[in-house]
Amino acid sequence: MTWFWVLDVVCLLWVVAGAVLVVWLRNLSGAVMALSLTGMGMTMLFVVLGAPDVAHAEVVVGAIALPVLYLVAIGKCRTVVERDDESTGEDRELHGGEPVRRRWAAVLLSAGVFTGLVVAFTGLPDETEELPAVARRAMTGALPDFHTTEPVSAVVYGYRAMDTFGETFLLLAAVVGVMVLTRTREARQGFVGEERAADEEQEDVDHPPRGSSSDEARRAERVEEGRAPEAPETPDREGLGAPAPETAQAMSVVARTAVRVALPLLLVGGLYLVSQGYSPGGGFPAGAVLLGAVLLVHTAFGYDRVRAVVRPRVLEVVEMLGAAAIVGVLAAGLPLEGSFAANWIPLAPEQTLRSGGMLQAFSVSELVEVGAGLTIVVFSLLGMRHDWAEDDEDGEGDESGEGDA
Amino acid sequence: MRTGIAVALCAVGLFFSLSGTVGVWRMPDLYTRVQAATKTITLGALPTLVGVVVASGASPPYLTRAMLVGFLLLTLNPAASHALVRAAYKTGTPQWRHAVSRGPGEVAQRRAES
Amino acid sequence: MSGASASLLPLAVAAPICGAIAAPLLGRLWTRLTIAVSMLALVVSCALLALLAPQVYDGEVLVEHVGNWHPVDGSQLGVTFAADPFGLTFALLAAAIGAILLLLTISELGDLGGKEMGGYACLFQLLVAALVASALTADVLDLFVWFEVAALASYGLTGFFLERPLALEAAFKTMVLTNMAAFFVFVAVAVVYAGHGALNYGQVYAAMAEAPRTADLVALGLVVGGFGTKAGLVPFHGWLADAHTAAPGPVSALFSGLMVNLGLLGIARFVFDVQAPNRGDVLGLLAVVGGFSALVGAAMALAQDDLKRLLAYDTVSQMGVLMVALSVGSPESLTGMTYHMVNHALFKTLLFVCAGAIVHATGMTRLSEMGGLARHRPLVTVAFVVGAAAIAGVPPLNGYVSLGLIHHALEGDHPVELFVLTLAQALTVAALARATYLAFFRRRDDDYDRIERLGAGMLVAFGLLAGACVAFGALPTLVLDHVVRPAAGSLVHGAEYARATLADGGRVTPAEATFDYADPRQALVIGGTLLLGLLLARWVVRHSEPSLLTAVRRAHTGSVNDYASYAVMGVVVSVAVLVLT
Amino acid sequence: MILVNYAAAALVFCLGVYTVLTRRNLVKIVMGLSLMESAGYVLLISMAYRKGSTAPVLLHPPSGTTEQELAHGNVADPVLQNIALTAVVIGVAVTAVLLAGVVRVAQHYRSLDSDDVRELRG
Repeated sequence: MTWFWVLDVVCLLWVVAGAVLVVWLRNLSGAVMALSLTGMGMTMLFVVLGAPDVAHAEVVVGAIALPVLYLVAIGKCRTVVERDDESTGEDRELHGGEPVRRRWAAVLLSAGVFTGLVVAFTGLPDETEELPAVARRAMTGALPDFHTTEPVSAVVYGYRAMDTFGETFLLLAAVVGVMVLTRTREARQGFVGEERAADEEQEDVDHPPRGSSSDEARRAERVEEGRAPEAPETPDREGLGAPAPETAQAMSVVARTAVRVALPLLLVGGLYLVSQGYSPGGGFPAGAVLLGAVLLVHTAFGYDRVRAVVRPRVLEVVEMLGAAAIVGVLAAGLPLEGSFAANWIPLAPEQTLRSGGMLQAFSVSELVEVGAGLTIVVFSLLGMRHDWAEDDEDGEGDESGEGDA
Repeated sequence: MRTGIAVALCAVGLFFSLSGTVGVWRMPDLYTRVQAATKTITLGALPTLVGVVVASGASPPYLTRAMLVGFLLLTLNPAASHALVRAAYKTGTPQWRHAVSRGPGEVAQRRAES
Repeated sequence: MSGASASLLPLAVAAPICGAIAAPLLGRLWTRLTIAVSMLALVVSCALLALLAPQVYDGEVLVEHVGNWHPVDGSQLGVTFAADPFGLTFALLAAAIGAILLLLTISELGDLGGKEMGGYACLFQLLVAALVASALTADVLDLFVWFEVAALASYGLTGFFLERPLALEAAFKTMVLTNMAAFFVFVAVAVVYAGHGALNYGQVYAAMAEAPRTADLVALGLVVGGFGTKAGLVPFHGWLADAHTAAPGPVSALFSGLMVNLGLLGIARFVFDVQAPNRGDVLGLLAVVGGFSALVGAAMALAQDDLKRLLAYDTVSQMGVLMVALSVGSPESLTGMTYHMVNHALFKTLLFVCAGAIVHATGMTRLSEMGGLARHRPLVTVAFVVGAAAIAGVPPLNGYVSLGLIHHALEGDHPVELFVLTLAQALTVAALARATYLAFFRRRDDDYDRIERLGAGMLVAFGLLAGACVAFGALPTLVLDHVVRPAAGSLVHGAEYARATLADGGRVTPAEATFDYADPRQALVIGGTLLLGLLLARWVVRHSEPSLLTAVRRAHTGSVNDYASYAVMGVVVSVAVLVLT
Repeated sequence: MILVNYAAAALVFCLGVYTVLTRRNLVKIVMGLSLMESAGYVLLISMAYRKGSTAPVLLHPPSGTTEQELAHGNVADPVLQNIALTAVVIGVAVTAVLLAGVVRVAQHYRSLDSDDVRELRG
C-alpha cells in the first residue's frame, strides 16, 4: 500500500515544483513551459489517484491546448507592446525585470487563504471513509439504469445531465465570447453612440505609436495574413546557414512525416473515447484530443494546408448544430419519458456498440460541440487582427485580408 | 524467472535514464543537451516498458497498448528533438566555444566574404 | 399538485438557450431577425414561468427531479429544480426585464453589423438563461455551474465595443475578479460535498443539521466572498463600476438590474435555505459588509463624473441596503428585502435605460459634457426623474413601500443599522439629485452638435418600466400579499423549502409582514432624507470635494492587483469571522 | 494521509492567489488564475480517492469478482470525477477568453503592465 503514497507524493512534488516555477520564472515563455510541466504532473497524479477519464482530458489540455494558447497570446502581444529601449531590444514587459506590487501584503493574504483552506480540509473525512450514499448509488445504478460499465460517464451524461447541459453552454458562452472579442471590424449601417465615446477615449489612451514597434506590428500582421510572396512552401530547400528564422510555414520533412504517421493513431485514439457507450470519458476528453490532433497538423503543415479543413464560418455552424443536437437529445426526454433529461433511447445489452442509451447520443453531440468549439477558440485567437486600436496616420487598414482569418 | 528478466530490463532502463539526466546536466550547450535528453527517452523508457510487459504477463490488451506506446515513442521523440534543434540552430542559439562545426552565422559570413 | 406542470421548469431554461443557439446563425441573414427570435425565446420562457405562477404563489413548491431520477431514502444523485416563490419571482423578473431590454436593443444598437449582433444576442440570452436557471435550481453544484455561465456571458458582453479601450480594460478586470470568485465558490462546493456527500439543498440542510463541521463555516465564508463579488459588496466590488461604465446600454441595465441580484440570491440561498443549521455568525458579518457597501457606494456615487459609473456605485449602495435588510433575518426585514430587490431591479433598469438613451442620442458619457437635455429630450428626463424619485422613496412610487418595510423592521433593536441606512439614503438622494441637475436641468450654452432621434423601443421601455415602478408603489397591499410575502416565506421558513426540495413537493407558509401607507414615522424619515439629500447636492455642486471623499476615491486605485487584494482580504476576514466566533 | 494531497492543492491555490496579487504582467495574472484552476482539479480528484481503490470502472473486474461486487467494493467517487472531467476541458475555453482580453488590452494600451491599464479609477 505504501507504494501508492510514494507515487502520490512524487506527483504532488512535481505539480508543486511546476507551480513554483510558474510564479518564479521571469521569462514568459519559460513560465508557459512550467505551466505545461504542472499539467503533465497533474495527469500522472490523476492516473495514480484512479481517475483515467480526467487524465485523458488533462494530458491534452496540459500539454497541447494551454501552452499553444499562451504562446499565441504572447506572440500577439509581443508585436504590439512598446519595446522599452530600442538599443537592447529588450521587451520591457515580456522579459524585463518582473515589477512586483506589495509583496508582503500578498504573502500575508495568501497565507491567510492557505490556513483557511487547511482548517477546512482537516475537518473533512479522509480516504478511509465509506463512499457517500450518492456515489454508491451511481456505482450500483450504472449497470441496471444505463447498461454501461463506466459509472463516471453514467453520472456525467445520465444522472446529472442537467449539470453537463449547463457546462456545455458554459463552453458555448466562452466560445462565443472569444468570437466576439476577436472579431474583425464590421461595417455598421448607422451611428452607434458608443463609437463617438470611443473616439474621445482613444485620444488619451491609444497614445500615438512612438517606437518602431507599431509599424513592426503592421509588418508582422501583413506577413501573417498575405503570405510574403517569396516564402517557400516548405523550408527544406532553404540553405541551412541562413540565420534568419524560417519564413516557410510548414516544418521540415522530418517533422511532417512523423506527424503524418502519428496523426491517424491520435484520431483513432480520440474517437475511441466516444465510440462506445461505455468508453471512458465520452465527448469532453475526445473533443480535447481532437483539438490536439488539429493543432499538431497546424504546427507541422502550416496554416494554409489546415485552412481548407478549419474554415471559421463552417465550424461555427457545426458547433451550433452540436449545441442544438444536445438540446434536442435532452429535450426529447420530456415528451417521451415525461422529464427533461430522461433516458428515452432503448438500452442495448452492455458492452455492445449502442449500450448506454442516451449517454452515447449525448456524448457524441458533446464531441461535436467541444471539438468544434475549442478549434474555433484557438484559430480565432490566432487570427486576431490589429484593426480596433487607433490606426497610424496613413491608416492603410488592409481590409483586403481574406476576411476573418 | 520472469521477474528476474523484468528487473534486469528495468535496471537497464533506469541506468540509461540516469546517464541521460547526468548528460543533460553536464553538457555545455543546447545541441548536446537535447541529444542526451533524447537518449533518456529512447533507451531509458523502452527497456522499462518491455520489462513491465514481461513482468505483468503478456495478456493481449496490455501487450497491444504497450506496443502502441513504444511505437509512438520511437516515431515522435526523434522528430520532436529534430524540430527543437533545427529551430535553435536557425534562430542562432550560440554553440559551445570549442565546437568544431560552423555556427549558423559563420556560414553566411564566409559565403559573403568569398 | 400536478407533477406535469413542474416538468416545464427545465424548458423555461432551455427556451432562451435555443434562442442563443439560433441567434448567431440568423445573425448573418438579417440582424433584426436575430433580435426578434431572441425576444420570442425570452417571451416563451416568461410565459412558461407565468403558467406556474398562480400555483407557486399560493405557497406551493413545485419540484422537478430532472431526468426522473428521484431521491432514494434521503439521498439525491440527480439534479433537482424547484419553483419556490422567491426563486420564481427572480426568474420572472429576469425573463421579463430581459425581453424589455432586447426590445431596447433593436432601437439603440440596431445598426450593429450582422455577425456581432448575432454574438451579442447569443451572449445576452445565455446570461438570462443562467439567471433563470440559478433561480430555479435546488442543487449546490448546479447553482455554481449557472453562476459560471452568467460570468462567462458577462465577459463577452462587457468588452463588446472593442474600439473603446475602457471597455477592454473593464472586461479584463471583470474576468480576473469574477474568475477568482468562481474558484472560491468551486472550492466551497467541493468542501460541502466532501464533508456531507450531498449536493441537493434539502439533503445538505439535513446533513448539516445532524453533523455540523467547521469546514462548512469555511465554505460559507468562501461563498460569501464569491457571491459577494457578483453582488458587488464593498471589499469585492472593484470590477462593478468599471463593467457598467463601459458595457453597451442594454447590457449595463441587465448587469445592474439582474446580475447583481444573482449574487444576492446565492448568499440568501446559502444563508437561509442550505446552511441554516450551521451558519455561525454570518448575519453579523453580512450586517457589517452591507453597512460598508451602503455607505461607500453612496459616497462614491456622489463624486462621479461619468453617469453610468455614478449609477453603478448607486447599485453597490442599494446592494448594501439589501444585505443589511437580509442580515436582520426577521420576517418583516426579509419581506422588505425581497420587495426592495424587485423594486431595485425595476428602477435601476429604468435609470440605466435612460443613461443608454443619452449615450445613444449624444454619444456623451460624462456629466460635465452634458447639460440642458430637458429641453431636447423631455421623455428621457421624465423617465430619469421617475427612477430617481423611486430610489429616493417619494410616496406614490415603489421605493417608498420597500424602504418603509426595511426601516420599520430595523426600528426595533437595530439602531446602528437604521442610522447607517438613513445616512446612505441621504447620500444616494444627493448623488441622484446632482446627476439630474447636471445632466438635464443645467443650462448648456452651445447646442449639441448631433442628437439622434429616440427609437420606438426606448419609448416602450420607458413606459413599461416607469409604469411598473408606479404600479408596484401604488397598490402595495396587493403586491405584498400575493407576491412578496410568499416569496419572503421561502427564506423565513427555509426548513420547509429545504424539505420540499428533497421530497416531491411541499408548501411554504408566507412571511407575516404588514405595511400601513400613512405611517407618520416613515413619512418623516423619507422627507428628512429627501431634504438632507437636496441640500447636500446643492453644496457638492458648488464646493470642491471633501477630503474624506477623496481618500475613499484614492482607495479605488483601478489596478487589478489591488482589487484582487481587497477581494482576497474580504474572503480571509469573512472566513476568520465565521470560524473564530 | 490524503491530507498531503489537500495541503498540496491548497499550496498551489495560494501560489495562484500570490501570482494574481503581486505580478503586474497581465499574462502572468492569467497564469495565476490557471494555477488556481489546476489546484481546484487536484483538490477534487484527491477528495474522490478512497483507500486502496481502483478507478470507478466496471469493465473486466479484477479476477474473481463480479461487476456487482466491484460496484459495492472499494472504488473512487465518480460524482467528483464528473465535476472535474467537464471543468478541465472548459478551463481551456475560459483561459482563451482571458487571453483574448489581454491581447486586446495590449493592442490599445500598448503595454502589459497592470499599472498602465488604470484609466478607470476613483
